[in-house]
Amino acid sequence: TSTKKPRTMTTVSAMKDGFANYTDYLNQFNDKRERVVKASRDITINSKKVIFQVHRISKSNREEVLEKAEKDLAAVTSQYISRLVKELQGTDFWRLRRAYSPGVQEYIEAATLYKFCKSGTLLDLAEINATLLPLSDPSLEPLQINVLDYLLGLADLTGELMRLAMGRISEGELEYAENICRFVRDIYRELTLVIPHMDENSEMKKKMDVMLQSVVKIETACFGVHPLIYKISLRRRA
Amino acid sequence: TSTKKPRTMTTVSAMKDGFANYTDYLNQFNDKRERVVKASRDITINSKKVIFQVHRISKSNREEVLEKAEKDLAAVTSQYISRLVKELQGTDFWRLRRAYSPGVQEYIEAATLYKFCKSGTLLDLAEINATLLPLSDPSLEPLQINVLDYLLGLADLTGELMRLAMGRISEGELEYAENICRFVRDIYRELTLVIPHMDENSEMKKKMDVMLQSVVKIETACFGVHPLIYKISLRRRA
Amino acid sequence: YSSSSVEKQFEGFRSTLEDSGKLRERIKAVAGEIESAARFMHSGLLLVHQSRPVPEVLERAKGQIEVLKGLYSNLAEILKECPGQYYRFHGEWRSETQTAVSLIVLLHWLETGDLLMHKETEAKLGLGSSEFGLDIEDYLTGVCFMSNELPRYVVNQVTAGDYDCPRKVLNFLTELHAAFRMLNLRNDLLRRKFDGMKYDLRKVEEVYYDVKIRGLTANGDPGVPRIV
Amino acid sequence: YSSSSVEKQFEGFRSTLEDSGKLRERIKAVAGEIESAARFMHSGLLLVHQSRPVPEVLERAKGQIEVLKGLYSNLAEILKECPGQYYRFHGEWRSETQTAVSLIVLLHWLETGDLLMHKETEAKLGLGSSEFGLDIEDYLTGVCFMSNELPRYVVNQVTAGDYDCPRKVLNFLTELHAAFRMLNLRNDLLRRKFDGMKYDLRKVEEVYYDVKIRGLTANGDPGVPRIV
Amino acid sequence: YSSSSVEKQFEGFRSTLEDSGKLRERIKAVAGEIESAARFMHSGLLLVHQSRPVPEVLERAKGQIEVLKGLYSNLAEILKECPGQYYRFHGEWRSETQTAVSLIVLLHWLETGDLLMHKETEAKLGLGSSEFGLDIEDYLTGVCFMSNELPRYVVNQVTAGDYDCPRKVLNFLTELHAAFRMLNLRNDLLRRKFDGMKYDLRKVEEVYYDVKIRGLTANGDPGVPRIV
Amino acid sequence: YSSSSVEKQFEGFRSTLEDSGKLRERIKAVAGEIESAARFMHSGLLLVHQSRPVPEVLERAKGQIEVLKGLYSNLAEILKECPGQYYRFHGEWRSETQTAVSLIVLLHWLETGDLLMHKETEAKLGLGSSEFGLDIEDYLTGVCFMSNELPRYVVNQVTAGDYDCPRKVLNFLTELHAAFRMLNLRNDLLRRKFDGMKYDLRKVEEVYYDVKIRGLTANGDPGVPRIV
Amino acid sequence: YSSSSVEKQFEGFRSTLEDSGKLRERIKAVAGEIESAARFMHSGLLLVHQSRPVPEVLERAKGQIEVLKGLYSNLAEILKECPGQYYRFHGEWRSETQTAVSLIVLLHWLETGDLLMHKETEAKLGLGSSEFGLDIEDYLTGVCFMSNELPRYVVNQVTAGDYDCPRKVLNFLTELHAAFRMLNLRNDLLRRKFDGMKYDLRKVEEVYYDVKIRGLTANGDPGVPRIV
Amino acid sequence: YSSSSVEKQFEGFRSTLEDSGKLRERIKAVAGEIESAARFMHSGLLLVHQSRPVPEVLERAKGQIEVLKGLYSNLAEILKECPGQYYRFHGEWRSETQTAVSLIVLLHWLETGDLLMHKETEAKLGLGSSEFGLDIEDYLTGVCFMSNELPRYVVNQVTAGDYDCPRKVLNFLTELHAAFRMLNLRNDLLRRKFDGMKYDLRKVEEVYYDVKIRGLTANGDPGVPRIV
Ligand SMILES: [Mn+2]
Ligand SMILES: [Mn+2]
Repeated sequence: TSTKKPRTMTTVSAMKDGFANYTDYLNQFNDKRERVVKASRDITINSKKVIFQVHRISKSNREEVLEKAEKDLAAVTSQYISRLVKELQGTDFWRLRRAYSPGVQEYIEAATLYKFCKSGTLLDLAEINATLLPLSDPSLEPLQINVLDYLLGLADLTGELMRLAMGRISEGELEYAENICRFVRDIYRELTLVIPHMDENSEMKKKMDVMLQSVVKIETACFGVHPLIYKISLRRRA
Repeated sequence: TSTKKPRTMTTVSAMKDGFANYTDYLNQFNDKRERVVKASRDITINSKKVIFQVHRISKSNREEVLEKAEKDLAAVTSQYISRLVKELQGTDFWRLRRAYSPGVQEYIEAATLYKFCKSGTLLDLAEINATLLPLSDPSLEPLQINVLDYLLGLADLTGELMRLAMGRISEGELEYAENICRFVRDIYRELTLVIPHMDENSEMKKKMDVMLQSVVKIETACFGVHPLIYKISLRRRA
Repeated sequence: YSSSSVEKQFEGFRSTLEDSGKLRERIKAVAGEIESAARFMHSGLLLVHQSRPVPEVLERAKGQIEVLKGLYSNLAEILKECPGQYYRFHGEWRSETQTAVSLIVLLHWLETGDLLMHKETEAKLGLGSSEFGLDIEDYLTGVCFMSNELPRYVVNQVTAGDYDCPRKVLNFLTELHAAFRMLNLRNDLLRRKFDGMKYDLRKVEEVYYDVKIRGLTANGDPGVPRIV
Repeated sequence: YSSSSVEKQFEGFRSTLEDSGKLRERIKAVAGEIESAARFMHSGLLLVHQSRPVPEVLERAKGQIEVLKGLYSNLAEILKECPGQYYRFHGEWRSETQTAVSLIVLLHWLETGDLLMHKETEAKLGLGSSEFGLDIEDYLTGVCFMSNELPRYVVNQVTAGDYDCPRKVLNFLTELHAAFRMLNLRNDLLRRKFDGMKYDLRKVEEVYYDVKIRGLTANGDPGVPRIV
Repeated sequence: YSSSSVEKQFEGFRSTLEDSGKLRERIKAVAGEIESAARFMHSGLLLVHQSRPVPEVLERAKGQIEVLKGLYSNLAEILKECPGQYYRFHGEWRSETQTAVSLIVLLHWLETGDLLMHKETEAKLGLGSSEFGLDIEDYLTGVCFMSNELPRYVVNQVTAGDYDCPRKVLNFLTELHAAFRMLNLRNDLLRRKFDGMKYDLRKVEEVYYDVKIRGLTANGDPGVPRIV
Repeated sequence: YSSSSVEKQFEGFRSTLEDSGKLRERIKAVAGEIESAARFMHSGLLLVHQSRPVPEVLERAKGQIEVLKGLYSNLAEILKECPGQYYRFHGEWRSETQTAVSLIVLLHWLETGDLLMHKETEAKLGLGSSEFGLDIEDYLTGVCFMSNELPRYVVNQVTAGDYDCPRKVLNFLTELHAAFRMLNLRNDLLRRKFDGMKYDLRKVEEVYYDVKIRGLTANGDPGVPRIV
Repeated sequence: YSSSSVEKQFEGFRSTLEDSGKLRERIKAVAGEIESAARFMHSGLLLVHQSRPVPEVLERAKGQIEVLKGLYSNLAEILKECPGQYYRFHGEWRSETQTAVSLIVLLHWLETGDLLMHKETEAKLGLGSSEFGLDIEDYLTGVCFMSNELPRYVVNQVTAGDYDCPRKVLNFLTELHAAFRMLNLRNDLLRRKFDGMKYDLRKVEEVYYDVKIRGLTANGDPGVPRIV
Repeated sequence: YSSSSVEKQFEGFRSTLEDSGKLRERIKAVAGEIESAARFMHSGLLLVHQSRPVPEVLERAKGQIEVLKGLYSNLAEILKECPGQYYRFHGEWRSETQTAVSLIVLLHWLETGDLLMHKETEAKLGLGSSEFGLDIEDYLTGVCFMSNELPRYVVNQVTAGDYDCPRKVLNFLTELHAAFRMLNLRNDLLRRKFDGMKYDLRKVEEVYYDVKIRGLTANGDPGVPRIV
């Protein structure tokens, strides 16, 4: 037993040392994950506020509503997205994707919705990533939102566009609604072609089902007011 | 409308004719499936009876129990498996696999259990298939049980062997139990290597989990009686 | 009892199963291509909802049929290596084929207003040889999928000004639904899909009702007074 | 709003995603080989439950470690093509790696009675370069899997006449369990696996209890009177 | 302690259990036929949605009632063999009977505009003897199923130009709904089905609204000004 | 179309449904009392595990049988009001009865070492009239529950020094198990309960061998009468 | 170690638990009566959908408010016996209260066109003492339920010729929806119910446009006072 | 109809809801700390399974009680801000408290062999003021959790040579189980936990049996002859 004991002792201490290292490592990493989750939540909440703001739009207040939305969106970028940028270096960018993805998706949703209302176009991923460049430490690899999160955010955008279309129809802006309808159909069609190439696309598949419902809702709404409401809206304009 | 009507008329009748064909086809096929399912059920019930008969084994009645089991098994083959043979021609063999697979698996279970008790060996698929040859019409492709069903049946065999081992231990036949234990371990080990190559192996995966439990149960039972019961059994024999 | 004979037997099983595993991999690869071609075709056909000129849309979609035909011929070639095992591997191309069928049948309906029958569909896909045919239940499931597209189509056609479309689609769907009811379906996917056809029918009925009650029928059905 | 710019943008996405899809396919292929090598190794190691001479069993299993090493080097090679994306594809080799770790750690324990540490395991797999290492949680999960084998091992060793085995395993597992308790685990797979280790511990305690209460300890522990 | 008495007792149990097993099988077989006859009848009745001449449709459907009657007489015959066990096997024919009731009640409503009473339904099915009657909850559930068909019927009738139909159906459904509300239903299937009747009512109200607001009522209800 | 007849019919339904609702409530109330009496009896019988003098324990438990008898007579009384509906309400007292049976059968076994037969159990509960009997499957399930108590009883009796108990219980359980195997069981719960009986058997076997090894049998504890 | 103190403690627990059990039973009984009174009130209020003269309908429904008030006073009385435990038992009357609130708020709206405030609702139910108030989330959920009735009301009112109703309801609902949007809702049920309100809003909008298109507004039905 | 009053009301709701949301967050934070302290204490107490000197183990664990006390005082402080809402937020600290109770009761039992009473537990946690006490059901659930540790403890103590332990634990558990049986538990978590105690009892009985049958009892219980 005298030869055995020392060996066991060192083994035990090796095990203890090893696990002490693992503990430190996991603690640090979990803390970082927590910070990223928190940042993501803040991004979500504040992006939702931007979306909410955009939905306030009506024929009369377009300019001011969009101006405020733009300001709010810029604040999300500079205050919250920047926190993400600081945390995500090296392999963490992909490792922590689940932790920040919901926030980034909501941010994409807000940014693309604002852009569509402002200029009627689809905000490109490259444009978004360009706005993020100044946030990064120039000495490090800059943070760039990945295609997957962009596409997932875009899928959610459709729901917001549906709400927007309903609002426009209520106010008689049928052409606007029809423009949204075309836009949404195009996005849906393009996504059907991209989806098989996405990593783990079950989330996206669910979103596509919801999306098709949104498209059909917009189309049905356009059908519902056509051509009767249209005349009313003309009468109103007159 | 005069040009349109005739076209529609023919179309409708084409549709009707087509669906009449589809109906016939599906009805015939469903009937065949029903017959196969029924045959499978009969095979299951009667194979279970064979298994039950084998479990009646004890030190005193080995010969007669196995003799009866052999007869029962032969009856299953000639009366029920032969019905399958008649139905399964061409692509139906694979098409109706789900319909007959439970029965065939149970049959494999019964045949291999009987064989193990009789001679302590694993009944080979080739041997089984050889016994099926005389059942087929010589002008047609003979029915041969496929590897997948054989392996699935073998996986179930383990549960029966567990019961067998428990019975043997109760009667003090420890060596017999240990022989079963070795046999079952080998089958388990070999199956772990075959399983990734099996078609749709989720059913097999579930069976493997159950199987491991059976192996551990046999081992624990051997542990539980060792070495104490062993002495008793020696005393008894004396 | 001897371990080694067990080992030898299992050795044989392993090699047999490995061979069919490789076959399956090749089949999967072709099925993946079929899926991709069908998706491409679907994406093109979706344009019919956007009031794009139908003939142009159809022309582009038809090109994909040729691609599909080539892929099915590849599939048939592989299956020749394992005669009689069509249904062993059927699951690998089943849902892809149902989708392909639904698109081809939809395209044909858009062109002619008629239902493309099973044999015709088989022919379009270059199938129908004795060994590798189009499973009838796959064909029927494809037809059900096709019916799912119709309510949306009707809504969009009316919006685009074709007020006679609901009536035509309703006749077609009613007929199709009645034909399906003749089938003695088991409690499986096809049955569930067919049950879903009822909702398509109801939805088209409602659109037709909406159109009629608003007096929008093309030729001014005299029974319904036009208001507004 | 212009359709064509949307189309162009998506064209770009598609080609980017197709590229990483191809990479993933290559990774999957290697992961499949790792799984197969690990399974082979597992099958060999299972023989320790059958009272086969341990050194012989271990020797054969060790051969597989070299195979695994080669496969992980292939994996590392592929990942060099996409720096920083280790965790994007991690899921593809995760469970395979956990299994491999569990086997290597078990083998080492059977040889030495010691726990193979993370760095050592990494080294055995030829990993540890800055870009492609062994994820610590995968290592820990592997260790939990390894612990699952021990109750069965103890039972079979005692049956084979090694009455001192329960004590040794109990000491090892107790130590290991205590070390794990230091970790601050999230509510995930590792946590669940660790929770399962408690049952291994309890089971080994019970075997030890059974052995002791029957007076079967090797060196005749004086505190327990031997009966029978 | 006499073992043979235990054995004898279990021998008795075996034959008792086998007998009731066989009885159940026979009951199931008849229930299957009832289901099939009801499905056939349903298929025929569906034609009322297609503006086919109602009397002809009804005539064909009525034929099935005779078939059903025969089957229920078979069922009653079987149940005579086990007096007092109606509710032991009730689950076997329950849902089939609810469907059958819904069809017979619908047919009667189409013919007369009245609700077929429980006693009358029993009579149509040849039931009502003291031993084998129509369970009241099954009758009520069948009536709920029947109400589910009405919204679709109303929509199709309006499309076909019968603008008075919504009013009639609305009156009928309102009355029926009010009658159901008198019952104090337990929290079971029947309760859920009745809760669903509310949606039928709402849908019919909406159709009636559509018709009225467009001044489409048959006899030009003077209360609603027609505008163009 | 006479609305008053509909109203009248539903008026009738209301009172019928209310009546059967009240009946069910009354049955439930009695079932609750049965449950409570059985719980009380169980609680008393549990003392056999604590080496309390058996006769005293049994005497107290027997008192509860009279209570149960009274309650079943109440139940039978209620069911007389609705002849032929035994199985309609069977679910309300089913599991309570199974528990009661298990206790009465256990008590009888403790007293005599014999299985209480179905007819005898019926008699003890005052049942057995043609209208209200003890369902055979309920009896069998109760017997299975009773068997679940035996392993614990054996362990505690041996601890208390009754070394002949395992043999007696083993004989009893083996016989019972063999008798059950004759049955072709359909019912899920009963089947599962019977499957569980084999674990009871295993456990009792283990204790029997334990005791035998130690030569602890034979020396005839005089306090326990040897039966068989 | 004194067993009697344990026994004494559990004796105490038994009586405490029994007391709170009885309390809960009494609360449940009152909650059941509230449910029944609310159901009765609901049934009466439903007549507003059938063009019955509103004042008469409301008068009858108001009677039930008094009944509810009495029941809530009973509830408050019971809760006085266990100060501080309002939220312990809250689940027992929660959904009943939400229904009651929805009806009272609807009734008030039918009478005045205004939203009944939280404090006012509390007062109508005789609540509002410091100990027993109306939970805010229950009030809000009730308001959501009330909004669900409005689309149907609007449809039926228009059918009955009240063309000004859609405008009034639309104004009311829009305002209400905007007010709700100010809240940062956490609660799942309330959140879902609020989300549902937007469908009510959409439906009412549709009716409003329908009516407007046909120029059916303005001609001021004198029977309905214009509010706002 | 004054919209501003609605707005004002909802403004009030918003602030009320936000306030209670914040309160809940603060409570959750403290509950998290309680959970963490209890986990730490548990980890220390586990050492009793490893034959470490008990007094030392207990001393360290006792330190954590003080930490827990501090945390409960924080909780009480927060709840003072919302009098009468203890049960509104009870769910937030419920399971954490049950764990804490189980540990404190276990520690006390290890020290004294007695059950720590409810009032004493409350005192140890610094609770017991009229406003913030220890819920009785939480205490009882904690006691059940504590009982779950005992079988393992007994096994390990016997292995370590303490043959008197099973008897002591068995007496304690039997007493406790009997005391629990006096309670009339509702069908909830506590009931299920108590049902589980039966298995602890059975396991301890089996260990006691093992020890006795082998004549291992410390003071050589004369009733069991030692054999070799
Ligand atoms: Mn959104
Ligand atoms: Mn089996």
